[in-house]
Order: sequence, then structure tokens, then C-alpha cells
Amino acid sequence: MSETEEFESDAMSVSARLAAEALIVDVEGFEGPLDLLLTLSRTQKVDLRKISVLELAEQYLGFVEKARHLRIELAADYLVMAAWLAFLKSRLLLPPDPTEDGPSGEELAAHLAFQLERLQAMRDVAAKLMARDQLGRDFFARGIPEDVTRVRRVTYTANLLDLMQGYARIRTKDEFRPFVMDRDAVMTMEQALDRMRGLIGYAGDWTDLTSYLPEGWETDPVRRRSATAANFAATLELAKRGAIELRQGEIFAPIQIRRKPNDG
Amino acid sequence: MTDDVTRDESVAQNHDDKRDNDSLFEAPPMGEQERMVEAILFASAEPVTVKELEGRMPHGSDAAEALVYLRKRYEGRGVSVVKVGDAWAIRTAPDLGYLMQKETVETRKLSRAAIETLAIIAYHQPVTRAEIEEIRGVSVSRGTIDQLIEMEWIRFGRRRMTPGRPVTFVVTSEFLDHFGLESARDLPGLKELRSAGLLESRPPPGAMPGPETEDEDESPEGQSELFED
Amino acid sequence: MTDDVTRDESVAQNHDDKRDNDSLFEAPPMGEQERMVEAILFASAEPVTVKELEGRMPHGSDAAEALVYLRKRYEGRGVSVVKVGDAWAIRTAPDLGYLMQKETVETRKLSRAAIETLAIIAYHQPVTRAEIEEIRGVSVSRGTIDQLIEMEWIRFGRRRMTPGRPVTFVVTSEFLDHFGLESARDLPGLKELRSAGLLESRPPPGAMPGPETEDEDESPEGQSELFED
Repeated sequence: MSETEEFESDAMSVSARLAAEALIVDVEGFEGPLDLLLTLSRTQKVDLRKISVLELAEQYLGFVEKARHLRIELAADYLVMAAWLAFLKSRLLLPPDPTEDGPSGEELAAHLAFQLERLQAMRDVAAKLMARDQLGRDFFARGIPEDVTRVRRVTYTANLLDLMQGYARIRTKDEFRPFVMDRDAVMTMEQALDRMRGLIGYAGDWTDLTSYLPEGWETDPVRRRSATAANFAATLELAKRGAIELRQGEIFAPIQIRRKPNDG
Repeated sequence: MTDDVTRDESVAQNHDDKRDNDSLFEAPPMGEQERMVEAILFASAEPVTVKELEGRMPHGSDAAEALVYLRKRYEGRGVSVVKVGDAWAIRTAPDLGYLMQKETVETRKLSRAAIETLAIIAYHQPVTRAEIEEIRGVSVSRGTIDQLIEMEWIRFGRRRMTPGRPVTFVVTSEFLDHFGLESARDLPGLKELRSAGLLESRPPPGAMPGPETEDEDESPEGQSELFED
Repeated sequence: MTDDVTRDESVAQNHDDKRDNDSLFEAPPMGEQERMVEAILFASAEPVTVKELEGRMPHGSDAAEALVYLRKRYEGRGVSVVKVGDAWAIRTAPDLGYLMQKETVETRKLSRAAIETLAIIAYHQPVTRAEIEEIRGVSVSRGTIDQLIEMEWIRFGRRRMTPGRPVTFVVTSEFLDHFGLESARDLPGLKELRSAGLLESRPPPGAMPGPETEDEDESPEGQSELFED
């Protein structure tokens, strides 16, 4: 980022600008606000346990202010942290409000210090870990592992990644499927016909067609609509075959059906 | 897998010798057992467990004892007998690494994020993704976990019994092997970290800003109200 | 170690003979050279010639002499230093060859069909063959199931209490062992696969069921038409 030309150097001296930039230019290099806070805390030159969180908050807010001045856009989480630190600062400075519950400023500050110390500790041990002797770099395994070949056997193997990717491959097929009707909400006429044939034998009297809706299909509107249509079509089919009679008192009145008397 | 077959075969052979009781069977002399362990460990590039060793050795063998002698025998030599988790391997002495340029395998350079994530998993295991993010203060980038799994340095542990049952990560024995660790307890600085309380999971008091996770359910709760203005 | 001392003396003697050519650098003591040869032979993927050994050892080293000592040291051990053509290698002692059956195994990658079948069983167990076919969208060959059973990664579960009482398949503890899982429930869900970067992250069209529901979903119905063509 060499955007120096773009800045108007009105308010700041060249040296001040350079100093601000030295920190800011590298925003990309920070791994998030906590990392930046950790870097800032080093300027206090004290043990992390003795760090002044208040001072740190001010440093951070100063940083954000400078970034704004230099027209560097900070990612949202940096601004979230700034807002929180401003809140923390006010909690630390103002006398505690007894009506307010939630953690005190000191508790929040202590946790932030803990987070910084923990992050620093993890960095330190990560470095220690990587500095260890490593297999294939500092020490080595057997170069000719498969020695005596008397019986050749083939085994097949796979690792977890293969397994998960295989599963993902199958399952993502669904996401790109062409539009199809989901069968579980659709009743076909054939299904209704099969059902009606069985039921109609018991119903000698006029019965409301809606009472033939199968269980589990009466409440969900989508399923109900499908079942009603299928039932109606099936009734027409049965009537056509002469198995049942149909009647309807008036338009939109309930449709009733019964077994054809002479049939049984 | 296959060693089961081998084991079964050797068991079958031993059946004849084994008359009434295991104790009646005579195991080979310890010197012989030591040779066997030596041969098996030399032949394998991967660490071999005591159980596997005994499965391949004649019935009644005591691989653990043979290992004690073997380990001693190789002290100060060009190769040494090392413990990896609950398994054993022979590895070249680290001080001779410089002779081995030809054998050096180019490992993929790990990013700083990957190294930190690995260290957090090693020291905090089993650890969830949300916890890793809490510690680092940023979200774990796509592919970081993937890369560590692919290198077989981490694997899935038990799911955490908390809402959402998030998966956890732990380090593998390949990880231990790679860094020459006998067990995860031997991680450098582990004791100090623990006594400093830096490995405790301390939930943030009330509203603390955390990384923005992609998975809503995993993100630390309670931060949104505070910053909504 | 007294024999090291004797060896050092003999090196000193040799030094006198070699004075004329390369006396600029002092070669390491013979004990050290022996360690080096040992480490190189151990780690090398191929037998190594004396010339190659010396090319890798510090200037002035005498690999041939170090080999004499090393060879002697391994006499009667579980492995021995042998000459292969004009090069040297460490090999299992011939009388222990029978222990090496495990090392004679050739490993091949499991076929895609087998991996997918295995994955479906792992995620949906207990699952019938018909259900596997419905999820995969293609028929599952008898050989694939047989192979997975033979590998002891899957086994028969309870029969399903539906017409025909079809057999179901479940994964075995060997499977969990191999894949480093504590239980099949620890397998990551679709959402987690996606966030770990293992899945192309594309917003699914419409409402997609989350990973939890999919885990429970034993046989997704109503999609058979889709896979039938």
C-alpha cells in the first residue's frame, strides 16, 4: 500500500504521518483486532499481566482515529472492537452505576488482559512447537519400509477426507436437482382409488366425500388439497364404473357418495 | 485390517504349543524378543504399538520389556528408539539431520494462522472451532482446518455435549510423530501454561466482542445488542 | 564406551596415512562416522554406495571403515548391514523374515463407488441396500458391499421391520478406528463440511434441511425419480 500521494498532508507533519503510517500501512498484516491489540500492548513495555487496559483502549482508539484520518478503511470487526473499547473505557472511568447489572469494567478489562496473555502464550508455544525437530526435516523414518516381500496382499484404504468428500459429493447433488414435485405432499388418483375401493364396501349410506380423506392428510393445506383432488377424481372413476353413486345438493355443497345399492 | 489376519495365523500356530495354560508356553529368550522388536521397528516407517508388536511376536512375548533393552541399546547411536503416543518407532538422531538433505521431504509451508490453530488445538484439545476463534480473535479461515486434517495432524474428537453439539478437534499420533513427542503431555511449555491458568476455558463476562463466525450457532452470543447503534 | 576409544585410536592411525591428500579438515571420530553411516543407511530409500556415503559425510570421512564397524555391530541383531550390488543397505535378518508379513501389503485407494457407499452407511446407518441405491442414485454392486464387509468396515445390522425384512448395514468399530472417530455421530454434518471448506459453499435453492435433520433422516423419500434417469 503506497498511497502516500493520496493523503492531504494538511494537518499532519511528514514525520507524524510516517509514524502513523508505519503502524497503519500494515493493517492487512494484522490477524484481527485482538492481534492488533497485542501489538499495541507491546509499546507499554510491561508484563502482559500488568498491562493498563485503559491505556491500551486509548491506543487502539487512537489507532482507529488515525486510520480514519488516513482514509484507510478498517474491517467491521476492528470497528466493533473500537466501539466496545470505548464502552469499556467509559465503564472504567465512570463510577459504577448500581442500577446497572452485568460485569463491571474491571471484570471486562481483566478478561481482555487474559485474552491477550493467552493469545501471546499460544503464539509462544506455537513458535516453540515449530522450532522442534521435525520428522522428515531433522529426523527421519525408515527409508525402505517394505522389506521382505513374501506374500503380496492388496488392501484398500481411504481416509476421512475421502469419506467426507464422497458424502458431500452425493449430498450436493440434491442442491442442484431440477424442480420436481415432492411426492410426500402429493396423492395420486391411483392411490386414492385403491383406498376408496376398500372403504366403499363398508359405506352403504350417503357419506361426505371429505370424510374419506386419509389420516395425516387432513390438516396440512397442501396435502389436503392434493388428497381432495385425488379422492374426487377417484370417485368420478368409481361412479363411471358403476360402483358408487354421487350427489351434491347445490353448487359448492358437500359432495356425498354411497355404494350403488344393487351392487352388493 | 491385515495384521489381524497375521495375528490370527500366529495364534493358530501357537495353539499347538499352548497346552493347558498360557503360562506353560515358553516365550523365546528376551534377547530373541529384542531382535524381533528391532526387526519389526526397523521395517516399519510408522510407529508400531506394543499390542501390534506382541501380535506379531510368538505367544507369551513381552514386547514392552524387550523395548526397554532395545531403547537402551540404541542410546547415542545414529538411530534411536522413540515413543510416539502408545507406539514405538526408530528414527534417525536429530543431530544428524544435516546429512539427510536427500531424504528431506518438502512439507507444505504452513500459514501463521494454520500454525496458531494447530498449537491451539494441541494445547486446548479437545477444542471446538468457536473456541479456537475465541482465542485467536478472528474466524478460522476456510481451508485452515482442512489443511491440518489433510496433513493428518488433527482429527475430529467427540462432539461437545453443549447446545448444537459442535464437533471438536484433537491432534493425532501423526502429529506427535512429526514433532517427536511421546504424548500430548510433553508439549513444550504445557505445564507452565496450565499453572498460569491460560488453558482454562474462561467464558467472556457478558458482552465481549468476538470474531464474526459464519455459523450463527457457533458465534459467541450477546454481542449484537451492544453494537447495534 | 571403551570400544569407541579404541576406534578413535585406529582413526588417528589412519589419519597419518591420509595426511598427504585431504588434511585440511579433521574428519569426525570413527564412532561419529559410524553413527552417520547408520543414520544414512536407515533413512535412505535405496542402497547407498561408499562413494555416496562419503559424499554426504564430512570431508575426510572413511565410510568403508565405518561400514566395517557398523556391520560388526549388527552381527546377530534383528537387522543386518548387507551389500546389495556395490551399495549398502540395512535389511531384516533373514531368520526373522516371517515377522514381516505386515510390510508386504500393498495399499490401494478405495474406489469411488466404495467410498460413497461407505459414506452413506456411516451417515445413515442402519441403512438398507435399497436406501443406499436411492441416495447414490445408482445401483450398488454386490462386490462393493462384499469388499467393505471383507475389510471389516461394515457389517450387517438388524433387519428392517418392513416387508421383505431387508438387511441393514452399519459401520464397525474397525471403521471408527481406521478413520480416527470416537463414534459415527462425530462425523461432521453437511453444514460443518461446508464451513470446513470441504463443500462448495453455494446457497441452496429454497429451504434445505440442516445437517441435524439429515442425520436423522434415514431414507429421504420422494427423490427417486430424480436419480432414476
